[in-house]
Amino acid sequence: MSGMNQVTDRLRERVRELLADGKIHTFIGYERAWDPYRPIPFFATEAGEAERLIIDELCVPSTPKYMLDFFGREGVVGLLVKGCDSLAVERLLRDHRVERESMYIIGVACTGLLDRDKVKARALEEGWGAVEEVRREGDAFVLVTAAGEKELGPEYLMERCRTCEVKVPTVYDELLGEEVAATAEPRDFAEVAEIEAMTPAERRAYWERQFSRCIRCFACRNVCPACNCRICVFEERVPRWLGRKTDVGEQEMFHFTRALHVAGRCVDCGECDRVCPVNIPLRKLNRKLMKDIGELFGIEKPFMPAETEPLGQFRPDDPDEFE
Amino acid sequence: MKRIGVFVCHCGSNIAGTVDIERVVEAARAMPNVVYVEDNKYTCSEPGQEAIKQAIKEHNLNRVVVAACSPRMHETTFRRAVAGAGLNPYLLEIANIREHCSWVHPDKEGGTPKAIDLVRRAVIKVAGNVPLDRGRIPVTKRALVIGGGIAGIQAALDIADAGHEVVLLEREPSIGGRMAQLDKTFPTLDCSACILTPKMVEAANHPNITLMTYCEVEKVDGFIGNFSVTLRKKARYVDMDTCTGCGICWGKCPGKASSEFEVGLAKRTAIYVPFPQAVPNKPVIDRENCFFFKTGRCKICQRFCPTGAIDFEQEDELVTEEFGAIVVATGFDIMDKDVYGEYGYGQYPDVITSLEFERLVNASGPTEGKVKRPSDGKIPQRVVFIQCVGSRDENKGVPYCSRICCMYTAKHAILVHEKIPGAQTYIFYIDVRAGGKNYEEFYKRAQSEHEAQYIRGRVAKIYPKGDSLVVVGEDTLLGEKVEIEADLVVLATAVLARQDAGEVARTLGISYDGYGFFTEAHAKLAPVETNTAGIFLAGMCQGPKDIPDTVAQASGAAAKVAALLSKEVLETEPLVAQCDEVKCSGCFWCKPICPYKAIEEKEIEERVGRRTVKRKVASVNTGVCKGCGACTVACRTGAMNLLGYTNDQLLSEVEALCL
Amino acid sequence: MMRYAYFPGCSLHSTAADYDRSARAVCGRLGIELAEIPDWNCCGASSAHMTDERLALALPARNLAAAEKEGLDVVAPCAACFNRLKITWHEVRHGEAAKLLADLGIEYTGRSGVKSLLEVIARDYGAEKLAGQVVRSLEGLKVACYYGCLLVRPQEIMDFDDVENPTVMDGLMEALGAEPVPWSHKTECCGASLALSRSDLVASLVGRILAAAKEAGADALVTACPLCQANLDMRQREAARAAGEDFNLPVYYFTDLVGLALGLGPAELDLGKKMVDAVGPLRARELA
Amino acid sequence: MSVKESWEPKIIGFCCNWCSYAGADLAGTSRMNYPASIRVIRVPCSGRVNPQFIARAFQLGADGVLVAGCHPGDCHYSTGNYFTRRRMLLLTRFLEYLGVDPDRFEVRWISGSEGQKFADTVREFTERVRALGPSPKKRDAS
Amino acid sequence: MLDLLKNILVRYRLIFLAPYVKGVTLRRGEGEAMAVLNLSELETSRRPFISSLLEESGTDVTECYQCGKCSAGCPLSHAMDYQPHQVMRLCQLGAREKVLNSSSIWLCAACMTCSARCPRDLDIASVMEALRRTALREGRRPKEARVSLFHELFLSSLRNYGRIFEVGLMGGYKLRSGDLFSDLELGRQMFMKGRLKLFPHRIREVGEVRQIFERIRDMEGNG
Repeated sequence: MSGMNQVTDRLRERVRELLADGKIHTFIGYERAWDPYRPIPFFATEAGEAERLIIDELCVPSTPKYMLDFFGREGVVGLLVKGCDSLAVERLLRDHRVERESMYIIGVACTGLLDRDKVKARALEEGWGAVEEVRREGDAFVLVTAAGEKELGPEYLMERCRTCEVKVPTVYDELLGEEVAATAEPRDFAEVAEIEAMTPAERRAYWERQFSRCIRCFACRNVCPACNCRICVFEERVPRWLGRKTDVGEQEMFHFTRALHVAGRCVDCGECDRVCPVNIPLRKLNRKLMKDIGELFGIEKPFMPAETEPLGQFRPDDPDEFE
Repeated sequence: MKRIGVFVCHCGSNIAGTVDIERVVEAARAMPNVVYVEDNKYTCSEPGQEAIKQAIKEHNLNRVVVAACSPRMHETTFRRAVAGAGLNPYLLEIANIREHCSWVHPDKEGGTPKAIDLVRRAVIKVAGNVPLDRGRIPVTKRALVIGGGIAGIQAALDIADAGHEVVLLEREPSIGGRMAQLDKTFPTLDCSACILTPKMVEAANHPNITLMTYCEVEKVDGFIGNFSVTLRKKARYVDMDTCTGCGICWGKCPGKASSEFEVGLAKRTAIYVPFPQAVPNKPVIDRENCFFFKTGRCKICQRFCPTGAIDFEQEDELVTEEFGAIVVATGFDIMDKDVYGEYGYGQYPDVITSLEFERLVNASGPTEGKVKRPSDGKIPQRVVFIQCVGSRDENKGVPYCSRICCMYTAKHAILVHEKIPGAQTYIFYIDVRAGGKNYEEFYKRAQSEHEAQYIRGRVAKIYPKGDSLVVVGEDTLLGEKVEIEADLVVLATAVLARQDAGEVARTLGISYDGYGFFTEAHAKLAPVETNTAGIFLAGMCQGPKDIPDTVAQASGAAAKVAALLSKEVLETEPLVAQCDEVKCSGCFWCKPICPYKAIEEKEIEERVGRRTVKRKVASVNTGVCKGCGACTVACRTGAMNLLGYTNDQLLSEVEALCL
Repeated sequence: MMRYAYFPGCSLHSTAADYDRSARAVCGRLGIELAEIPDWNCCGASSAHMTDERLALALPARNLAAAEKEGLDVVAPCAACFNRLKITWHEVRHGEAAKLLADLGIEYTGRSGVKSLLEVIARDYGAEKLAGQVVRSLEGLKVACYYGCLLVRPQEIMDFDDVENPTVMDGLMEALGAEPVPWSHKTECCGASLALSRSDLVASLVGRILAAAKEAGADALVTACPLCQANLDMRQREAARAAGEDFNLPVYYFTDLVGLALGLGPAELDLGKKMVDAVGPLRARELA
Repeated sequence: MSVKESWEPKIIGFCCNWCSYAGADLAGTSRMNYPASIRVIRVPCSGRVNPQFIARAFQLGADGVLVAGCHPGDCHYSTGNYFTRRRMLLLTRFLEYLGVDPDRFEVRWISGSEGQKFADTVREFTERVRALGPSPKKRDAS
Repeated sequence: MLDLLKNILVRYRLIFLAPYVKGVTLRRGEGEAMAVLNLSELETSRRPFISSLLEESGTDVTECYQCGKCSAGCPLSHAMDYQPHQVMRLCQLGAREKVLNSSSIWLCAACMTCSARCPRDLDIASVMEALRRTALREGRRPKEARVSLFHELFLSSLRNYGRIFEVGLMGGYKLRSGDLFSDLELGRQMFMKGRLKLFPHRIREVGEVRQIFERIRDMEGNG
């Protein structure tokens, strides 16, 4: 396995061309910014800027949702898309929030991203200084840092990447890097089962502990590709879906509502989990619903955007446990 | 500024007996926006209603709550009362403190607080009520009937008699359908043609009916009251106006093909009328078998046609017409006998289907009504009938019962016995289903007077022996295998939905079941409606049924259409879904959930910065929406809302009750 | 060069040795190599099948395992064996048999498939190709092709041919120049499994089939199963007695007629072992 | 005084207009007694019941929530309750997952002729809820 | 017809019944038909019986609607005491005794014609199979002793030699069944034609075959 950085040059070259011949007016990728361990989205608008683009296992944030900001703008936006991102793209397409024609997608085969917090922690601890390059050698990651080459084992892989089944994007105009077979650990729902095993009281206590931390910063909503409404219900005074005061009850209501709004549409990208500043295990909410949808309605890959969402259809012989 | 009046009803002692009215009244006074409260013995009574009108005027109330019996009882009554006082009738809410309270909670202590809660719920809700008006959509006073069989003809006649214009569409060259192929009809044994042809002629001559034969539906747009339908007039190559139907052409035509009407038991010419009593009695040319179209030479018909009606240049023609309602009466198909290997895969000429038999006994049929068997024209002395061939057969056919076979097989047995002296009939059956007026009696006649030998059991095999067929079956009542050496075997093959039922349904936007039969809106309460408002069903296309039932259903559909077309405009139910276009993101997840296809995609323009951009939003066709509210739950944004039951109202009701 | 693991089955080593002969002879001519499964055992036939499900799977499996080691598909001339073997294959591939075999320590994964000799010759080798090899056309010989139960049923497992009116053998016979008559009893059961224990019943079944064949104007019957052949051939006299009409219809194995057409002689095909004279009629037609 | 002593369970019921609400009416016209715990909100179809209404009720301290609609297949709007069924299958599990005691949430198919069933449902449901005690939210509140 | 009755009487060794029984009732054998079938008594055993059949044959007998196509197509139904559809009926009613003691389950030639033609797509043949096995498991004396005897001998021959020694099998069968003289002529002819092999062939690894028998017996032992 070779890392994504392999394709950096090709990527820059292509973006330069695309911008130069005006095929696209903007390209959304990543650049290494003030925190080299946390590359940020970069919007290249001129051929010259292509040089600033990078792609490696530290380029985590999902970018397709930025497409919404280009609503109504003519011309095509270029997009760098990893496997997980491609599902986000499909989500937006199924929800009719973007048009395929308005995107030029450069896909990149990905073998799993690094847990940036873990890496950063280690780097600080051992004083690695800035990181210039990330390579992949076999199962290991090699970081070229100010303090020389550092090797990191697979334990630094992001949790969500371990079970990833879409290492190659499902939608793209051109694909960089050799396709990698999706060798995923089986997608079990261990973390969900854990909670299911608790007593009602324990569960209640558990979630209250989590929700009480919520500061309603809406980061989860903002990053979520399935949260793509033009006007979010949480921005409204009428109807009062949610009370204004910030107590556990309202926080719970907030997360309950969000979970159900994305139920059957969540692509399990795990971004909500990643961006939550108070570390609420939001993915456990979505994955619970995902698990049940799969089991109840016999949907094999509930995280894959489908033609009709599972709650927008039915079978007369659906399970019926209600008397 | 909301000014709510609350009217608490004693309903004699029905409510007052177990609910402390005093306390309810007191509590009501304290509720938000309530400016007036009174209680009456009987609010629904004349004085009671008067009191409401009075109060509205005196205290200029703009919202009313009646705490009384179930809204399913008197909602309309009180709406009328409120309207009577010049208030919009939808500014009323009812608190059901009788059925849901006083009658079920005998103790005042339990009942009274609940009654108060229920009143509060209504008060809070009514505050959110807004004036609603019934939408009005114009009605095109024309009906389209698709299918010119007995169902279509009957429906067309009834609608026409009600004084509305009807277009009767038939894809074959003549109307008449299956019934025209039948000989006699059970249980009266009167001849099918004798009762059908008059109706065919009547339909043709009716001033309100336009016959369009050899036509098919291409496309259907619009909705109830306002359908616009594109029709394909297939090229007949015969000019309908100049042709007199003299018949010379088909007398001369050298082209031959097997006759659809005679189910392949006879030949017809390439230019032909399907059958002698055809309506219209004017021919068409079938391209496949016409020498001219095949070889470029011939044109004999044209040469001999006295009126020069033959026109080889003719082409299909598309016309679009407007209709207010549509009746679908596209009929059925018959299952092929070739499915059954054990019955010879249709290789044995003397194993025929019931429909073929109808033609064999029919006086105008290929044998002039003499029952001669296909192989050698011999008059069969021993005829075996097998029921449920394909019906009730999950292995090779369909699981359902075809409903007509028991009766027509009895009929066939009687006919054989009447036409062939000394002939013996055997009938293999599983159950004889004779549920119908005079049906059981008819069955009995077949058994006793006409000596039909009924054998309960299925046939496992038919094989030839000499010039007869050995039928091997089981007599389950005896528990013994039986064999019959038959001269003719008649298979009652299953009734099937039309092969192209699926396409037709998709074109019309109606639903159909696993077998291809069109589904009615409600099995019991809306048997002739479809889920698409303005489209109705008649006859076999909705499921197997006999002629009496078909005609009854056709008249039922016609009555529905007549009622619809008798209106100048349709008043639509105001409690319908409504889309807030600003909020709507256009994801359209609401669309698949709507059972009435009432949600359409609408393009709107919108300013973004300096530019105006187009985007799609959901829009509810209030003519079609029935107000179930399913779409509102599919809408995360809350852009979809249900008038009268808005998200805001329901949420505040919850709050009111949880206080 | 076509190569198969050959499972003759018990009958072909005793009462139906003639079938074994003609089968081998024909395959030899056509260049179909038959590698007899080493130390094969009886498939259990209807007796195992009727009394013990597990036995009915385990016994055939032992043979299939042997063939799989060789990496060959199995061909069985006997319809009964074919049926048992194919069902075992199916249960391993699509059913739960795999576990049973594992418990019994039989290593068979279902990689090696199962075919009847009729399939191999009529389909794999091909009737057309065969037609090209014919040196002695069987023209004028009217045959009723009898398939019996086990070749075709259960259809979803055997998926061999139409269950009410199979035509593989008919096609093959046409290729040889013979005239297959359309008839009604192609797949009616002859009751072979009761041949010994209830011969009285079997006679009547055989009678019906023979009568139907005669009715259809056949000069002979053709089978692809030693049990059917034995039954129709040996019980013919009894059947005639019961039916009160004389049939004398020779009952051939399809390989016999293929062999003849390929120019093999009655001796090479061991035609002399039939109960109803099988050589005479051929001589009369100058086919032998 | 503490909530506990004076406490009577309060159950919010969502009833579809065509079946369950009619069923409740029938219970009334046939004078069947059942606990006064239930407060019914009338909706056109069980398909109109947004899970957020239910969550809201719990959040505001309802001791139990009942959703009642036509039997699957009998929906007045032909398919509405099929969607409800899917939604509710998911919701029951999700609420339980969030720590709401499953005995506090009920979904029932009650036809217009099943007055007895409505009464029985309320009776049994109330007893189950009573056994659980007041909604935890209420306890927090006091 | 009467002759046929006589034959059957003889075959079933039921002569002693002749005076009492007439026509069809006789076919029920052993006078069972005399007693009225009390359905209420069968209720307890019904469900377990039906589900055990479902378990073993994958076929739900309750789906049968008694059209009789199985019996009509069955090559041997005429010789059975209960016709195939009647066997299904007995199963539906849970009449274990009658059905497990019937001759039908032994006369079934497993030709599968019934299953191929059943309009309810039921696998009647496999129900018959399940019934046979149940009967054997319960150690019942099969009504068609000869048929089961044949199977028994067949399998023991298989067990001994790994293949079938037909002459031995036939001989053994004739001795044990007491049906000595039928087919003698046929046997002679076969011998003349060289269609009989007089000496058995034992396969090399006959041990393996026996092992299969042993192991399976053990399995049956512990379910």
